[in-house]
Amino acid sequence: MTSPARKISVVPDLPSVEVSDDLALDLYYWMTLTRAVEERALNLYRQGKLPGSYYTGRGQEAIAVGIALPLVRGEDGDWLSPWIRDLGSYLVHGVPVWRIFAQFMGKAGSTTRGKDGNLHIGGREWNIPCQVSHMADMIPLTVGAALAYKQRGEKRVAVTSFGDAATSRGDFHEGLNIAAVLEVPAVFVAENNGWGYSTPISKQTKVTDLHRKAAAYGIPAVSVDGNDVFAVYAALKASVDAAREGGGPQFVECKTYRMGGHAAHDKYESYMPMEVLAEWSDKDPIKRAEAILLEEREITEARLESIRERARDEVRQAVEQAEDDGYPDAAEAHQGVFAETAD
Amino acid sequence: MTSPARKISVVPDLPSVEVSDDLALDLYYWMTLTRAVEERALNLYRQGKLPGSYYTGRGQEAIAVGIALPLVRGEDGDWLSPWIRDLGSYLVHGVPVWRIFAQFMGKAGSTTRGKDGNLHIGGREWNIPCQVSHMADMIPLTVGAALAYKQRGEKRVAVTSFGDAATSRGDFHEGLNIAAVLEVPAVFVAENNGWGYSTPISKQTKVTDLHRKAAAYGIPAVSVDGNDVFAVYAALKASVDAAREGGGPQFVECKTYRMGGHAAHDKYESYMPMEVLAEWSDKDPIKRAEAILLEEREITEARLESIRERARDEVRQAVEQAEDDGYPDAAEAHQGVFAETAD
Amino acid sequence: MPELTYLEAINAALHDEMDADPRVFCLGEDVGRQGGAFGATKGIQQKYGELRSIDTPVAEAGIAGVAIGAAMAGQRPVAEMQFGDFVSIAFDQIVTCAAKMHYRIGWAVPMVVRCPNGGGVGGGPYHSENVEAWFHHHAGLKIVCPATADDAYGLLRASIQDPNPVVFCEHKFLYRREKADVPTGADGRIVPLGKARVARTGSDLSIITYASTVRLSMAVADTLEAEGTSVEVVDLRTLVPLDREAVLASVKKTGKAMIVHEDNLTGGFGAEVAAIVAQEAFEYLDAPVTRVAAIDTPIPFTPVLEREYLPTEEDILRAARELAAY
Amino acid sequence: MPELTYLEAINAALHDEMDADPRVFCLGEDVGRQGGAFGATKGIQQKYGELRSIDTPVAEAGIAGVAIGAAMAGQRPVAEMQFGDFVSIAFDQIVTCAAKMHYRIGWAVPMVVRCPNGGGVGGGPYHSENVEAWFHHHAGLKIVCPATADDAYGLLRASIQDPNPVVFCEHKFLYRREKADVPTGADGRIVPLGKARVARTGSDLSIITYASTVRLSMAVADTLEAEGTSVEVVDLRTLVPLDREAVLASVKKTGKAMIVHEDNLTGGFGAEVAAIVAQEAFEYLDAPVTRVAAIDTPIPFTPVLEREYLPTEEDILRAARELAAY
Ligand SMILES: Cc1ncc(C[n+]2csc(CCOP(=O)(O)OP(=O)(O)O)c2C)c(N)n1
Ligand SMILES: Cc1ncc(C[n+]2csc(CCOP(=O)(O)OP(=O)(O)O)c2C)c(N)n1
Ligand SMILES: [Mg+2]
Ligand SMILES: [Mg+2]
Repeated sequence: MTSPARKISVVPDLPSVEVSDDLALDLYYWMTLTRAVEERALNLYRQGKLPGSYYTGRGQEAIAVGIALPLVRGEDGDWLSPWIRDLGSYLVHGVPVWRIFAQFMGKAGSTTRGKDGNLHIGGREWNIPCQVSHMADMIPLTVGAALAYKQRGEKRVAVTSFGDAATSRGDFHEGLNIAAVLEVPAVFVAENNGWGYSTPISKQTKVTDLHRKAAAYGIPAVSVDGNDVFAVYAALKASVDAAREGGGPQFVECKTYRMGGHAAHDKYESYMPMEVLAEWSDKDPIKRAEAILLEEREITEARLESIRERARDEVRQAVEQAEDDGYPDAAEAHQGVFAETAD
Repeated sequence: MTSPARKISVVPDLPSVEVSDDLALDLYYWMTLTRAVEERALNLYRQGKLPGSYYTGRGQEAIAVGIALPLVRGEDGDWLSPWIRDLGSYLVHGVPVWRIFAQFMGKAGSTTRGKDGNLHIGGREWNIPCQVSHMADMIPLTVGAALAYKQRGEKRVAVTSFGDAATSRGDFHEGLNIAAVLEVPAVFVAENNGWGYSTPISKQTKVTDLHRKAAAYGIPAVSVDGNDVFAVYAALKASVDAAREGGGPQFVECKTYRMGGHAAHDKYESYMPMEVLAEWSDKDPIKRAEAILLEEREITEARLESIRERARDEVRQAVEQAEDDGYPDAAEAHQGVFAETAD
Repeated sequence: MPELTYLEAINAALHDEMDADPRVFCLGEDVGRQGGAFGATKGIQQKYGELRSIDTPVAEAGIAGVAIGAAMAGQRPVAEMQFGDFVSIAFDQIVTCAAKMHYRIGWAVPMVVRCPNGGGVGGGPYHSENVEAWFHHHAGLKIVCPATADDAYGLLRASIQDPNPVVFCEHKFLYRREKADVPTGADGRIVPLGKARVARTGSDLSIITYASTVRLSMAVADTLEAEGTSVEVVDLRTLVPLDREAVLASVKKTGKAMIVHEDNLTGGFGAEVAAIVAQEAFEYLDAPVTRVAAIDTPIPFTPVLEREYLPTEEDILRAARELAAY
Repeated sequence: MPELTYLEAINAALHDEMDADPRVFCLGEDVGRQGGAFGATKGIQQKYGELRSIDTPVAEAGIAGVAIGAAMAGQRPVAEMQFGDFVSIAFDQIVTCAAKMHYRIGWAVPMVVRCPNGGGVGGGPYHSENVEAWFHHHAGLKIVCPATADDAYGLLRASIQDPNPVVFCEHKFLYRREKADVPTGADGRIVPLGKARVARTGSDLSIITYASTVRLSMAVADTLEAEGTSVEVVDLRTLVPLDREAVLASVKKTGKAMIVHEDNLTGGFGAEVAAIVAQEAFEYLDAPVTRVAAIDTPIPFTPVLEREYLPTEEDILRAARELAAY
């Protein structure tokens, strides 16, 4: 049924990686699910059903999914600390869809029991620490997790992703430098989408090829087309493998474009060039994957449609479950400042 | 009397710089004075006459002096924020010798009126901000001063120096990145002496050629022999000129070696390799300058001795004046938390 | 004279200071073309150009440090934190460099760090922090917390003119909710730092408060008035310098002190006010010194939890009734 | 049982915890071969190797962040700040990541940040800071301030065993001045967090204090005893969690409360204690709640100024006499 695995070689520096048709369809499924969740959530937000702000990673699904699929899931698996554009990473790494809707809605079933919102999703069961708003803060934490694995001799890796603007922060620098010196199994993924809120990358840094920044730490780095899910997957797989096998920290830059506002309320039309947006729209990662699956892999349209259908179903059920879920009790606000036990 | 100026070209990237015999002797004088002050202060410290800790820059005088001499002095001159190894920078940039001893002694004539110690020297009259202990914190401040000059269209530069270990700090990163993006006239001088306290540079960073770090910001960088005062001077002169003329921030790495403990109380013999120390002792910047002056420039030994004598005299007088100075009144502790006026 | 919101008053104060003094400039993330996340710096880049309205990289420590250096070099920077919460990243620069420079060498650091502060806007734990207590302990920093549109304007102008580093805590909840006829430009009124405002005179008990809880306290005073209790409301306006005289005068008059703020209870600024009252007005006190504040947790996101977290009008009313009845 | 200094007790506690739990490790600048700037981690790298005794780059935010991540991944990091002052750089990581993680997702962050704290050692403004008030306001952090060698040992062990982030403020002035026969190893005594110690019982007034001012307060109590005044000295040991019961019990007994700490007065932890006392023990108070603390300035360097800055035995004595006579 599936054709033989294909070797994907994104960059000469990395070994090539096999992507079977099953895996290719998996990548497609997760991207499709990610977009379906986000589209539905955006509707809910517009209906006033989601408190707080709403961020989407539309157009960056290849990165979100490609980062997470090479990783081992579960509490004893790999640490994954995704950026706010990476809903797909949370999904792939194990967070149930309905809990993500519950999170957006601030319901009791939220991974934070309503205490935090939007993509601040996490839980020990998935080995996803809950990101903080402060950009780049999660980088040193990820280095610390990788250190723990190295100290205990476990073959686990710790992965984190962040936007281009986060590379301006001191914690990016301190984290990467320490990771390099301690030679820990950490993988850093920079999502270069050209913007940090209303600020273009040219005002963020003079070195807009972010993988070049890794050289300052002696960390091997590659740059890939972030709208090509196979390329992202292959780069991550190779980097994660290298880190897992004792190769020390790795850096992957994914080049892409922010396909809209910083958040749903952002009037990006006033500052983003529409023609560039249109160009990137043609590079949509899901459309591109579809073309490859249909044309190069000779997967049938019917099969793709069944995958899309599955994703839509899951979203429907998840939204229902989240809507049925209650809000936390007010008493919850007082709980959990301190841990009773660490285990 | 003096032979014609010589062109010094340290690195192909920078224009060559003229160093007349007068200037060469000036460099020698300031290095000699720096060492004389430090030797005397170390004695005073050992006699228990200096409270707090005592740091020396022995062996790094070429850097301290070479940084400062290309700069314009005075309140309306160039901003200079030196590192604790750079006593010579303070001297060259205008701080009277006796006030430095008063500072070490915690006397009223200290540039901080006894409120801060050791190399935390500063004052508006010299355009020297008072450094803080927190390594790399002065880097963003220096960028801010450079920004002010640029905003007002003044042809002034802001210069700061720091040790190799300071490059691990987030403020190094944030400061350099902002300087590059804003294209301000700032010059960063990294003094690579191989150690940060007891930690060798190999445990500080994987990229021990510090000038390579500047590439991550798009800042032009050179690396020079930090024990060759002519090379340091030339590199700084060229960099400062470039910054002053609108070339944006510049980075200079000076390679040297820490010729002893982190501070006077540090038992460095337990961790520093004695044979390396001995090697570097042969590269002593003052001895090297002497050899060049005598052999290449054909300056007489008598002339050098008169310079050394002048330095010794100044130190003698300065110590006397500082010893005669009183301690601040206890009431001074309560003064100055807030400014009444900014001017 | 147009009615301005608290946020528009801030924008007007920035314009007026930029206009009056060429040394004043704004810097921060997205402050330029965008005018900031909230629009506080709207129109400034358009009017004063990119050199006086700088879109910086995302680097709060760097932003603060650059502001300090520029201030020392003779400029008057107004640095914006996109949200006050992120000033945690600039904490070191502010307490280490800005706060201690003048004490050490008598070199002034005239700068303002604007911190959009506070909860009640569904921002969750990282977009709702009240940051004044991160700094009020630290000698060398002024802390300003306006409660009204007038004060937002007048205190910001005073902060920019002040020769010291000022942490300016502007409350996001008030941005569009507080409004007043605020004279600007040549008619603009500077509100001096260090002077509290008796927002309402009363004789039975004193509520000492600032920022977002001033309006709640005023509402409570209305309610209690109807019940026959006369409440004095003192709006501190600036925490540092603190108008001790105003606080003590009020408490000595009423004999009952209640301190109210939105920030967490423990170690909040209210503790300091309570301590001062308990030491210096002890003989005048007819009742325990009472504090009403947020609970001691991070600020939860979902509305039902955020409401539980924040001190509400009902919380203040209940405590005030108890105190009045004591 | 050997007599140990406060510093040796810290070293012993680290050894004993490293020994008892393979998850415990030390990290920080020069903590390895060198054993730290003060020798607190002496012998640990030699005994447990480089992976459990990590010489880090100079990067306090990074050190804290790495410790947080390692803690979440199941280790028990003990991070050393070379001087407590430098924890200002790690402030964001500690309050943003460490303090709020468990509240948000119930994932514990069992780590200790050791901060060599305090003045009296000629360290000047950047090597003398008391950092507890940078953190005590922040929900989610425990704050520990030992005053004796016994407590340094027992509280450090408890801090390492605690499932929460702990800011451990060890006072440099006490490092070699406090000594006791401290049982270690199998005989070692854990001192639970959150329990104050009545260092001396008395009936006329209560001094509530911690860290370096405990010994000064004890000396004052001796002096006053001779004058016929009976002073109770409560050593808080941990500021968070605070042993409110112990504080209130003492004040209710004596009717007079004096809070003493070395840290700056305004917004220091003493303000919180005073506020609690003024609210909860009001009816028992016979006199103003009094605070004695450092003046509100940075910590000056030269001895004559540092002495003026610090609260001295004489300052405490004078205030205690006044309070006793009230
Ligand atoms: C330390 C910090 N400063 C400011 C912000 C506000 N903020 C949220 S996202 C953002 C821009 C992020 O840009 P980038 O890192 O490129 O990610 P992208 O949004 O493009 O995916 C900013 C400034 C923040 N979250 N953290
Ligand atoms: C932020 C910070 N952390 C720690 C210290 C303590 N400390 C003082 S000097 C020093 C090492 C400095 O090494 P380097 O930057 O290479 O300068 P060098 O001493 O070699 O001239 C350390 C760790 C400090 N001053 N600042
Ligand atoms: Mg971006
Ligand atoms: Mg060095």
